[in-house]
Amino acid sequence: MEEFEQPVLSVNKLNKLYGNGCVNCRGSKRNRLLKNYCPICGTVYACRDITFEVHAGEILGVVGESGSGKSTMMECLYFDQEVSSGEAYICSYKGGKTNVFAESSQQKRYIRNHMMGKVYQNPLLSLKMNFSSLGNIAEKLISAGNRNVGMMEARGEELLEHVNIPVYRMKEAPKNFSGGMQQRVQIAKALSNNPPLLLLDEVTTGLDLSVQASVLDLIKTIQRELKITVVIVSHDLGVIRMLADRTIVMLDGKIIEHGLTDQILEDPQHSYTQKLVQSLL
Amino acid sequence: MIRKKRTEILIKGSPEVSAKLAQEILTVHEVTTIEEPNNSLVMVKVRESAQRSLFYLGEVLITECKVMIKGILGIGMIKGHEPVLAYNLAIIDAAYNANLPETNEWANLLLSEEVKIKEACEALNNKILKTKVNFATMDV
Amino acid sequence: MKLDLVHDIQAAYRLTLDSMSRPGLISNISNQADKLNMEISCFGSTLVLVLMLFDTEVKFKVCSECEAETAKLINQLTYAKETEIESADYILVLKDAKPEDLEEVFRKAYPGDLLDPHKAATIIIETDYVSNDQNLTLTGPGIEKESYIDVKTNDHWVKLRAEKNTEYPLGIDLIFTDWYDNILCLPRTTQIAKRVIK
Amino acid sequence: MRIEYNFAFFDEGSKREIRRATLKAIAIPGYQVPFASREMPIARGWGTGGLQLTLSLVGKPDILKVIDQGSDESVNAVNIKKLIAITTGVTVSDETAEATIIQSRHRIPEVPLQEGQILVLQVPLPEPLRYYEPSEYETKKLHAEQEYSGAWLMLFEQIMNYGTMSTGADHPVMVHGRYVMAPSPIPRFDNPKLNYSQALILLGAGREKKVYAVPPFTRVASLDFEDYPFGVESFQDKCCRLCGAQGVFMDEILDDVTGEPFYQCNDSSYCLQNLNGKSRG
Amino acid sequence: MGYVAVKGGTLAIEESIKRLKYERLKKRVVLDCHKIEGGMRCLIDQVMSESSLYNETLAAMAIKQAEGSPEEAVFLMRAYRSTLPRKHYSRTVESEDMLVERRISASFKDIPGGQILGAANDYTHRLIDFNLNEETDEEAVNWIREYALENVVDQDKTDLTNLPKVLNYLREAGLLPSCERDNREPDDVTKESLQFPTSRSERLQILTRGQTGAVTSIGYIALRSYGALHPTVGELRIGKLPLHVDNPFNEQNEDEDAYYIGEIKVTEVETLFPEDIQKFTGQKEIEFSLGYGICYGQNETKAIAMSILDHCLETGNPEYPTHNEEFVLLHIDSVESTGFISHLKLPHYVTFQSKLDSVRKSKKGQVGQNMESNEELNP
Repeated sequence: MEEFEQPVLSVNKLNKLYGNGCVNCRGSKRNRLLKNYCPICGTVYACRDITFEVHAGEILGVVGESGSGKSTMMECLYFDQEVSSGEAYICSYKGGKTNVFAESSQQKRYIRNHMMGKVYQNPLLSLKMNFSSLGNIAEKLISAGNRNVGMMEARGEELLEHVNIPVYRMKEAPKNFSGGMQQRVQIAKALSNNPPLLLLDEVTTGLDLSVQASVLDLIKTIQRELKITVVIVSHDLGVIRMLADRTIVMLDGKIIEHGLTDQILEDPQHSYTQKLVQSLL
Repeated sequence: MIRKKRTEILIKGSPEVSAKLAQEILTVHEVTTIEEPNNSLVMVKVRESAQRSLFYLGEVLITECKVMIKGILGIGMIKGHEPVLAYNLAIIDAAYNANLPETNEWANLLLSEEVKIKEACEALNNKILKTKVNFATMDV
Repeated sequence: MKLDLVHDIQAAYRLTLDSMSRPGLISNISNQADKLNMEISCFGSTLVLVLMLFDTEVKFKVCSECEAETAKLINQLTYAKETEIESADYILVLKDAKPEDLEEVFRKAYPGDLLDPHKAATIIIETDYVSNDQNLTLTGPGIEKESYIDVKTNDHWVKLRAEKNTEYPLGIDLIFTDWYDNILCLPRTTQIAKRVIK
Repeated sequence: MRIEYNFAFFDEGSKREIRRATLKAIAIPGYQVPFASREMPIARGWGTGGLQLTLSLVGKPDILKVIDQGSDESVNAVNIKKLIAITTGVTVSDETAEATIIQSRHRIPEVPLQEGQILVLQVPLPEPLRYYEPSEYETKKLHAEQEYSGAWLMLFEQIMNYGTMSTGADHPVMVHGRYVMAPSPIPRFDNPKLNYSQALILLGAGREKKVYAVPPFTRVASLDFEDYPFGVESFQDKCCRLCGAQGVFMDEILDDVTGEPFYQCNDSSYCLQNLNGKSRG
Repeated sequence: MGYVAVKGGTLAIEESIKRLKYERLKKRVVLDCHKIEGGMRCLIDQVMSESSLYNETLAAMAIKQAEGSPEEAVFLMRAYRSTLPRKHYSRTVESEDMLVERRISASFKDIPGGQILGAANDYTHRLIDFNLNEETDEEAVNWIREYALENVVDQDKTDLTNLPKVLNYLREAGLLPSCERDNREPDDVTKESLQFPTSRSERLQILTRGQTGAVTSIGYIALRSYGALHPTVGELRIGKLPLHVDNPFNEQNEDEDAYYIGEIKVTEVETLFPEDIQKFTGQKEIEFSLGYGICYGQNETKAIAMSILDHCLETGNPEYPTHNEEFVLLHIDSVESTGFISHLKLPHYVTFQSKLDSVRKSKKGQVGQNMESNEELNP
């Protein structure tokens, strides 16, 4: 394979389990379990052999019901959680030749700060509620090595304006903001250092429909402008349809279907996906 | 007599007993002091009853002394600052460790001291038991 | 004269502290080591370090032909407990240890973790002779520009150390002793380069 | 009962523990090594961390200097000096150049430190990230992962709010490019003296049970921004009313009679030395 | 003739210490340490407990020197403790071996062995006894003699060294989860500084050496508002525990070969907390969980409050500060809290001058212009 064709992110057999497993479910037997837990020992297999690639400039959608393991997968990718086993390679880190899951917490933090951005469903997880909104953007820029106040201030204002935060409120702390505003600050923060890889986890869940639409528009515009690579997780196929080039469908911790979004919408193979698509119509 | 029992009798009993026994040894044998009576700490390890695990309650000041008789070591250890008692206890301990003939004669003396300790203890217990709330009488 | 456990140890500690904070600075602790009136199988300087640093809280490992008796003596003197290389706070590699032993020590010694890098092992290595001959060039904290050392041993400690100390702040710290009771310290921050002779 | 005190107060076991911690602190510059921290005959918060370090260092040939807020004769300095002198019998001195151990609270002396000297700084709050993150466990993790955006964020917020970095004393520094460290509440004026110091600098926090170190010739940089460089307190155009010195840290004192402020060297021994130099010259 | 350094500080300190001595002696009487030891039992117990060092004589001397201030006395004891080597650990003390002097249960009226009031303030009316003003040593001697001679009618045969525990009764009845002995070696906060999350042994050790007032207050907070607990004292015991130290030269550590070194008085409390337990079936059951408190000497409120906090920290509900181990454990030590509070008396001239400079700069608003350049040297 040629160097330039290397995927931005490639994930190989990511597993995340809670519990120690038993004779019934250990090793590859996990894939024979009907559901994502072992009825004998109670071990939960939140992610089972998740394998996929994301290429430059692409938006990959991950859809599935709650409990399907998609958010756990995102947490593993952002190093919020330790994987139980598996590998991931990021092309901008050590030439994409090093399994980032095996790196030290110090290195993981570096990768996260310099090469990733993440928007959570719950803004509390990424925003410092007592610092100003501008400061929150600056924090992400600082973590990626920026040391210029003027530049950070300008960049922060630009981004916050982009997500419709009025200038006079930029020095206010997000704790005073509404949910939708907090979410927009969070998006601005995640985008601030033009991360090669952006992870979006249920970013519109819990927002008003009109706000949802504007947030999705925003993501789409920014993605086109900056050509960043995005993995977006949602239980809402509508969101995925609007944004994703390719889509993964997850159920019980496993990938059950994987293909171009249009293809999946038009010709779903798995019965679960079929149900999902039908509900969209 | 085993160490646990004899040290308890010597410490709870009258200090005259340990002084007398130590003196007996000192008049006959050569006693070398290895470690002068000195203060140090003992950390108290207790078992709590909620989860039956162990933890450290705190420290207790003790006096410790080491002596040697005929090349055999004896230790005196006692709570508090008690240099004389620690020294006497160390001599008695060394005497037992070295199996000196004198120790064979001591059992009776120690046992009678134990009786005295028990009597004193019972008198105290009776006083305490008088503070017991007697629900039975209320039923009558 | 007998080693004074308060004042001689204090003096030796200050010299060790000097050497640790100025890598390449060789300190001599023979004044203290000579006062040891004991039959021992290690250098006097090594034993002075042991008396300076070991107590009931410390776990150690000895690599030597006479490992058992040395370990027992150290335990009796300091109440420190012997353990495996992986869990030792201090590892003593005595003069008679084989190069393979040192290799094993470097491979297995605990380099600390990111939360507690201070829990990393310190390795005390006995050598024939340490000097400031210009064989190796040192740079890093504690060194103004460069300092130079030479350590007479028959192993590849420089390579082994470099392999171990790849991700700062993790890493092991070294103290070398020699026949003349010199000590030389190399904390994990010190960079070592082989001096190229022009 | 009557019992004699030990040389340097501690029993040898206590010294040994501090010595082990100190050697590790030197091996990892700027990293806060936890230690047991014994109770001292002076109160926690009154310099017990520094005192414990000094007692673990001091030997008969040492010459000791103790200063508090720049003054050898401050009551607290006198008190600590007295305790060390009583339990060791070492010589005490006011003269910076002849001291082998200098214990100080909130100042680095004006006379440059030399090889062969050890500066011991008393630290009340060793955690530079405490304001940003209250939990000890969390700050430990931030240090582990070299995640210091919070430290710069605090400064960024100050600039946003006040137009300048508003740190007084205890302006955080980066040591050997790895650990962000609280330099103890020395004025910003003294921060540059930490960089490439000739002398070994040890810092002790008794109540918080940490020791840390800046070895000689170690890079220590005050945190700042490209467009908001670190600046020391300015005493431009001011000179000491007693000795006429300039370019040193000064106390601002109100004249009892006129009510006008005047300036005087904060480092009393330096001032005295100047005065004596003049009267001889 | 050169200038001479001012020695103002040294002189002022000497005079200040004299002044302190004057305050202690100004009524021209001195307290006899034996009298303190005799008559200030509760203060001595409190000081020993908070200083984590058991010795009545030393505590009495500390109290005299501190003119009765417990925080100052604890401080003296703790500092003194730093000078002593710890040579031994006791064999594990099992509280079943207590020689009980007082024992009550709030859970059961008729516990086996009975409710024994012992010496307690609970039923004294808190009326100041003006007779104490004239009490003499002679009266004391007489009273003791008479008390000893008082007839002991209808002798109770209860064995005070072997009283059954209320807890064991509940365990046998299946109302408490049974548990095995956990013989893991405890951690010691005096040897290694505390790291979070803490172990149970570290928590108990810090609680038992906590300042009485602080432990009580935080315990009260947990009871009244932040945690809304409704505990019942299962059993409160005061009595003496025997201490044994293993023969250091016998590696087998045989019980019979140990040295008896004396006994210590402690207060021990087990508190019961009713709790909902969700069963696998989804059904809820109420079960009791436990809190444990123990401290040197007789100090019942502290021991009970400790048992409440033990339970809180075991539960660790993030909603309540009283359940947060950093919040509780880092703030209840007498020496640490009084030290840091009192350090505010120290001069802060330099820090204040430095802050003054920042304030002036922010007022000027001449950002980035009026600053001196970064003077750090480059290597």
